[in-house]
Amino acid sequence: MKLIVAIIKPFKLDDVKDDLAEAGLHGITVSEVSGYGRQKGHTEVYRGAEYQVDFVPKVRVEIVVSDEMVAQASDIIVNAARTDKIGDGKIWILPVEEVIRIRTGERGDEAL
Amino acid sequence: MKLIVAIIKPFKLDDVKDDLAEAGLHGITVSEVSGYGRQKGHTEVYRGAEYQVDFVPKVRVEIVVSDEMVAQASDIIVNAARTDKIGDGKIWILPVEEVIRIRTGERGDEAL
Amino acid sequence: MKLIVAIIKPFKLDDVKDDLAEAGLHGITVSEVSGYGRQKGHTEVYRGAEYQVDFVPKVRVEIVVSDEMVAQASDIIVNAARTDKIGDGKIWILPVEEVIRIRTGERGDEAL
Amino acid sequence: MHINSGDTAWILASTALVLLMTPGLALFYGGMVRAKNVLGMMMQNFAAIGVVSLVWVWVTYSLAFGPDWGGHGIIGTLHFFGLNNIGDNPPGYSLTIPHVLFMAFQMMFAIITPALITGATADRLKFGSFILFITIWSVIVYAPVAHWVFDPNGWLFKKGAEDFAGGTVVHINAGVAGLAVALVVGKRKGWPKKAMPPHNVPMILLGAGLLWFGWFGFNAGSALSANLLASNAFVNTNTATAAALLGWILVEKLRDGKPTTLGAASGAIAGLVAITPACGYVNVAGATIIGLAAGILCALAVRLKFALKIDDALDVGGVHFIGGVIGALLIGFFGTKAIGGVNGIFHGGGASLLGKQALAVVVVAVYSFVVSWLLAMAIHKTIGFRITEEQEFEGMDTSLHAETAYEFGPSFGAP
Amino acid sequence: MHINSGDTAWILASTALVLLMTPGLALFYGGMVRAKNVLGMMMQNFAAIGVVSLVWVWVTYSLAFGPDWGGHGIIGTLHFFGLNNIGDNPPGYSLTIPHVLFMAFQMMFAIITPALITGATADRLKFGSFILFITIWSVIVYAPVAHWVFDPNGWLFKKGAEDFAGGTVVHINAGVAGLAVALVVGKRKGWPKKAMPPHNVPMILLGAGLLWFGWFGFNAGSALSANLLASNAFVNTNTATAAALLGWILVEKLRDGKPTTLGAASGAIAGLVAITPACGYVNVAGATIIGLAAGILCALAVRLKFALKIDDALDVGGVHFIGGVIGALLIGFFGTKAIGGVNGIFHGGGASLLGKQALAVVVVAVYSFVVSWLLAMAIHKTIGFRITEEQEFEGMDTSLHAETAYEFGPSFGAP
Amino acid sequence: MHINSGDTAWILASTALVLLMTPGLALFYGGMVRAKNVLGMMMQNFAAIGVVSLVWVWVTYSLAFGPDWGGHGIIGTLHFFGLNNIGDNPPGYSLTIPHVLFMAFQMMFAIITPALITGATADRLKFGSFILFITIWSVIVYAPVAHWVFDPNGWLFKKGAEDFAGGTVVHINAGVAGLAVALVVGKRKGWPKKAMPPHNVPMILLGAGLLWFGWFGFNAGSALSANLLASNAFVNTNTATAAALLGWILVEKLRDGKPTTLGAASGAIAGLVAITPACGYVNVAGATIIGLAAGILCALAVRLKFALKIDDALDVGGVHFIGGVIGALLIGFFGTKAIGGVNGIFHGGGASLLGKQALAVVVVAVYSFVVSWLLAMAIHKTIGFRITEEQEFEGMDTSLHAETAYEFGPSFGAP
Ligand SMILES: Nc1ncnc2c1ncn2[C@@H]1O[C@H](COP(=O)(O)OP(=O)(O)O)[C@@H](O)[C@H]1O
Ligand SMILES: Nc1ncnc2c1ncn2[C@@H]1O[C@H](COP(=O)(O)OP(=O)(O)O)[C@@H](O)[C@H]1O
Ligand SMILES: Nc1ncnc2c1ncn2[C@@H]1O[C@H](COP(=O)(O)OP(=O)(O)O)[C@@H](O)[C@H]1O
Repeated sequence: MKLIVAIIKPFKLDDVKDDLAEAGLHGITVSEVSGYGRQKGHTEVYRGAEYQVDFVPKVRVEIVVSDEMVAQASDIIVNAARTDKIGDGKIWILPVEEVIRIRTGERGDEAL
Repeated sequence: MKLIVAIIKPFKLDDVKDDLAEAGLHGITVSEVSGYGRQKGHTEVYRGAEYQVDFVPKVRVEIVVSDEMVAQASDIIVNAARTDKIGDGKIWILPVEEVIRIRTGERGDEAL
Repeated sequence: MKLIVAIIKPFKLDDVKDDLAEAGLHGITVSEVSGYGRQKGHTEVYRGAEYQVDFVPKVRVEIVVSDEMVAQASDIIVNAARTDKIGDGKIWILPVEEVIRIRTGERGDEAL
Repeated sequence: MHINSGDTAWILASTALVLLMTPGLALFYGGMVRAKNVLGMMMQNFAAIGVVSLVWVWVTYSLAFGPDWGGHGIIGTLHFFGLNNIGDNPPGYSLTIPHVLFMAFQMMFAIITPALITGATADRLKFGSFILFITIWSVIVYAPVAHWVFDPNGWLFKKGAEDFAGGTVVHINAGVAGLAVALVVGKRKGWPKKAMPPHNVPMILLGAGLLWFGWFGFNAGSALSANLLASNAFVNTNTATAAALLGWILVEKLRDGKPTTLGAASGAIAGLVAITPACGYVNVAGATIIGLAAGILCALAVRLKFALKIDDALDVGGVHFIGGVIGALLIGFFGTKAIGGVNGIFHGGGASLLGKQALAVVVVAVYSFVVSWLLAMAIHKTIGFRITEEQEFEGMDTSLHAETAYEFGPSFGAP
Repeated sequence: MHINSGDTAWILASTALVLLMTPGLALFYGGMVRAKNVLGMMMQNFAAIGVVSLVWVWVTYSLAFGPDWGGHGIIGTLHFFGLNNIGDNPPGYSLTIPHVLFMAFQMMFAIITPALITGATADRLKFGSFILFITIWSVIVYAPVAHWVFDPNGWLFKKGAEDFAGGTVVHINAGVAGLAVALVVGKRKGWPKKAMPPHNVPMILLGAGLLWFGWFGFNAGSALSANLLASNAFVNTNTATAAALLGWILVEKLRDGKPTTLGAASGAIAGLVAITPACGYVNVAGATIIGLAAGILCALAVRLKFALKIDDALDVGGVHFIGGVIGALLIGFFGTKAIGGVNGIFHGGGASLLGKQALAVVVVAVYSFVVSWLLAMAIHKTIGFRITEEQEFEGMDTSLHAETAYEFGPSFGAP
Repeated sequence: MHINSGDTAWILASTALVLLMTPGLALFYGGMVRAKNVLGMMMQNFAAIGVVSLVWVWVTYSLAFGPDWGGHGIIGTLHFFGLNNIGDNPPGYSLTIPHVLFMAFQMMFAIITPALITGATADRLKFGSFILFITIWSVIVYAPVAHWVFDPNGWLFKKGAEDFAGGTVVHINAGVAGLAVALVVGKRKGWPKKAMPPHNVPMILLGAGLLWFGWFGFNAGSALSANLLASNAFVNTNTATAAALLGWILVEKLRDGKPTTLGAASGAIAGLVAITPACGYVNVAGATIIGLAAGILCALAVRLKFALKIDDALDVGGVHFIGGVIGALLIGFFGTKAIGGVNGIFHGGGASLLGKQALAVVVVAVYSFVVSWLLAMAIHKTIGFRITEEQEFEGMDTSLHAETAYEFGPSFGAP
């Protein structure tokens, strides 16, 4: 099994989620993150004092998939999240040693 | 060393934390996440316009443990977080190559 | 490639980010987390009812780097984030199997 | 009836001020519950304005202030039903403001009283049942109690019990009713073991600020004219509130080590409550002591619920019942003819006033508790008064009202 | 002119109350948009206070209430330019308050009217263009309409159309202007497919509470004295608001399954809107029915925008236009001489009043729509009225105002 | 003393309005600090209401407005100690409202003045020391300054210095005191290098809205009756505020590229400050220019602190001191007998008024600065005035008050 982590633009989350679900991947975990990269942040000014906000709001999607599904899942994410503008984000894939479903104690692919 | 990531119901966090501490695991890192899975979200209605919120608030617990503790730690989490209702969450376990305690620069099991 | 995850004190984020950027590492992903460890939390009192908050606000920094950069990057983080007080945080390093830049579909070190 | 434009101006303003208190209360209470229940709490308060406004103009005003039914001082007749005959003065009053404005001013008291109850029962009432409860409660509890105490033909009024602006009618009444309903519906899951801290303390402070502001209408408006009495009531109100604020945080400093902002806000409310019945009867020394007493004693009293095992979630008992009792009884000591009313013990008036005050306190507390408990029980046993465990876990906002209070993050759906 | 201090006291207070409504509106609207646009929304409202205050004292007050120009009842002259000659009474009024206070009271109406428009066009207006729009709009739309309806020499006033506190001048006027501008600037990206839920519902409720409170100044202040009429207007205002609140959540309960707090707040506003023109002309039964009608019908009307494909973001059309029309027309049925004005159909007055009301509704709606549309179009085609797509995605707060509304997390920069 | 009910009605309302300003200020300031310090900030403001209310009714009112001690115009006697002899008129005033109400109205000024100081010293004061500071400061700074300027027997009053509603007494006084204390306690860790942006801008705007609303009581209430003068003060207040709002955001647009909502709010406050001393002495043209000047100059002045290296955290110096000076001095130019007071330079009155104004500005600024600095230093060197570095890093809310302002997430402890 693998853990796919995708950093995407927040408004792309619905598309990513729906496309994954269509492919039978019904479980994901999402968190709000701030990204720093090529995409510029913005400037804020309070009573004439400027300051630079380098971080851009992003969404972090985590999905554990079986080995067979890794390629398909990451393709789906890339396609759904792409806007072709800087800041579309990254995906990274990590090896997973075990997965457990808390409710049942099932392990491995069963637990997904 | 391994990284155990557990997605649990928020109100189970205290139990998980206390049970881990009892077993001598005193360090965890927690974040608020949104989960999408079998557990249904809810419907919101604003001025007659309905919309579906598919995500459910969850808590993500991260804990780095030595190889010997992995089994015990994950059992503790499963037991503490289980409510036997859909949405109890998942655990996944990842291999860790190195751990460093920032304050001292200690590495490996020392750093935990 | 490796994924470096660093749990640091929030006010050290700017230093970490700047020092990493100086070393040519321009992409990071940051989230707000709560940490539980040796550092004490605080007590809150509402209408005479005390309760203990065990969690301390921390920032979680994720950075994917090429294998060659791992040592340097983690050193940079340790140096920038250290205050020599309890609670400075941890770093853990995970193996990464693949990285993809969503915008271009580039993979591997190219995608960083 | 000769209308005085200055008096009318002040009571128009006061009536608006008292109306604002209920949204203020919604913020005060809403900030104290957890984020998942804030809308459920605020909704009960806003709905109370809706329901009681209509019930009052159509029915309960007449029951409370209509010509006495049978001369027993128990209840009014329906003479003013639907604001009929509103050209007549309310019996016993010689108003210098339009009768319909007096009706409106009193309406605002009738609104906030059941709204206060919602603090005791936070996080667990079914919305429809709550609506039903306050509708009936307004008729069978609020209206008679208001008649007894506020109406010159009411039996407690005639006995000589003093209540300038609603210590018994509003605060003791709401306080014990809150306890009664809390007893009927039971504790929240997890209480008292699990922490249920306020989700938004600045919102609490905003609510407290609006309540303090509006309370000047409540108390100084109860003079029903813009004169020296109103001015004294105003000053007493502010003085007692200030003293109570300091008294509460002093207790915290000594007992818990740190003064809290919730404590400051709570102290202010306790002071406002305690001075409510007394503000037109005492001088500034009396107000200072009543305030201090309320601040200190209510700060101690709010912990009783843990001993009594009553989940009075937001301390309606500890603040409104106890505060109301303090104010009502201390009139018996500090009342002075020099301001208004009759002399209490410390001004040479003897204990007779104190006796009347105690009578009013006991009668109102017992009546309100018993009838509120019976009514709540009747609802609980029939249509149910409490949400399901699942709804309680999920929170009232999404489960009862299909809404989420806050969405600060990036909007997921839309770009 | 004999100044009455009581009347003056009430109108001073009322003027302050109506001023508060615009910050209240900023909160009401601000809570409804997404977190990235809340400051953009609030800024438009605060800036409207700034701009219209100056335009009004210097120019538009005179156009609206100055001596009629040529006797056609179309527009006033510049006699009161810059508050010149403010020692004279405004023609046709026999005031018991200082003329300059009357001017100030009316100013607050002139401020909130363009502020209301911002709800329809939320999330997408260029700030500078908005400022330009409301400046000109105040002169060429608000001033003449106010003259026609509110000034005793205005042609609609002389025809006998009744508008106690601004149903046509404020609500219908703002409602159709909002629709016109929304049509010109077009839909928000993603609307209506993507959800754009409110980001802060307690803020909406706070705004609604302040609006309700301030509206007593708006409506009861429109009596221009502290008397029975003001008191009746006060009671009608509260009664209709309460009824509308309940009406709206009843629709929600039946249609959507659950009553919402946004619905309660929206219902209250709908009731306040509908009773605005009527509050000095109807009795409490009339107020109850007008309120109920407004609550129910506006709850239904807000969904029309989806059918009409107009992105009236915060339902200015559905609440202010529809609510204003309901109130203006129902005067024709419920108007009663016993309170003020002339009798409507249900009080034996025949249909003539209804005809006048309908005339005023149509004239104001058409005039305001056409001129607002032309003005918006002129701006849109020249300097542009809409922010760029990039700014819209990023949000108005950072892109237009270099600010972020909230920063609840640990401060990243500083220790 | 003949009590006028209309005047009394307006001053009752005004007193309530001015009380509301301090919670409004708590929101205005509270929104500007970081999330970890918001309760610490609000607590100082609420506690100020508590402390000063008691000190005022018992002691400082008499020092400020009691019969002059020795006829030097320096300080009052304790004749009105504990509201004794409050049946007498305050010397030199011929009131048409109850004396006790005049006392209450003035109290609200005495409350907000030390509360204003908290902006300069945000994020770093020890709570107990703050309480001690404002208690003593009320006696040795506020009371004498109020006596000099507001009391007809005060020496600056007798010299002919004009201050309608507290430009010197409240704003210059608080502004320089804030600077003095900020100098004593030193900069916040990280200032000015690290960004310390506001944590809740909508809260700032809400605070500004409440301040604007309450300020009508402050300024128009200072007429002490409901008449033409109050009405003119009202209109001038609104006009200057509007002009200052626009002036400030104009500076931002030109200098920084974008107008901000914090700028709009700050401009409004600057305008309110500047018109405070002048509102009863100038006409609408004067008010417009005073407002514009205040908006523009204060927008520029707030950056001086970086050059001067004084961590005046929320710009009490830049807004209240500078704004107060602008208003006080411009009376010397725009004062006109037609509204009230005497003619200034532009109305043919010559420079003599300007000289008196300048004298009052300098005297108050110097006295307040020196005494505030000495008092702050005395506290700093004895019990300490500043929290520890650890508390500063952690934030005042948890470290001083054992509370967290917000908890929006899922409740961890309870289900
Ligand atoms: N090396 C990295 N490690 C972790 N996160 C990264 C890394 N590089 C980029 N990111 C994340 O991806 C987001 C997008 O990256 P950015 O460089 O802005 O644009 P692009 O994805 O188009 O190359 C960043 O905001 C950050 O959250
Ligand atoms: N494949 C997955 N990858 C990542 N997170 C998952 C995955 N499946 C489930 N989750 C997380 O686990 C939570 C619980 O899953 P759910 O399917 O609702 O119930 P259960 O755990 O009882 O099977 C989800 O809300 C989601 O956060
Ligand atoms: N075993 C662990 N697994 C995951 N996170 C940990 C672990 N131990 C510590 N942490 C994180 O590191 C933070 C700092 O740890 P702590 O024990 O307080 O101090 P120190 O880093 O100085 O040893 C914690 O708040 C927590 O977020």
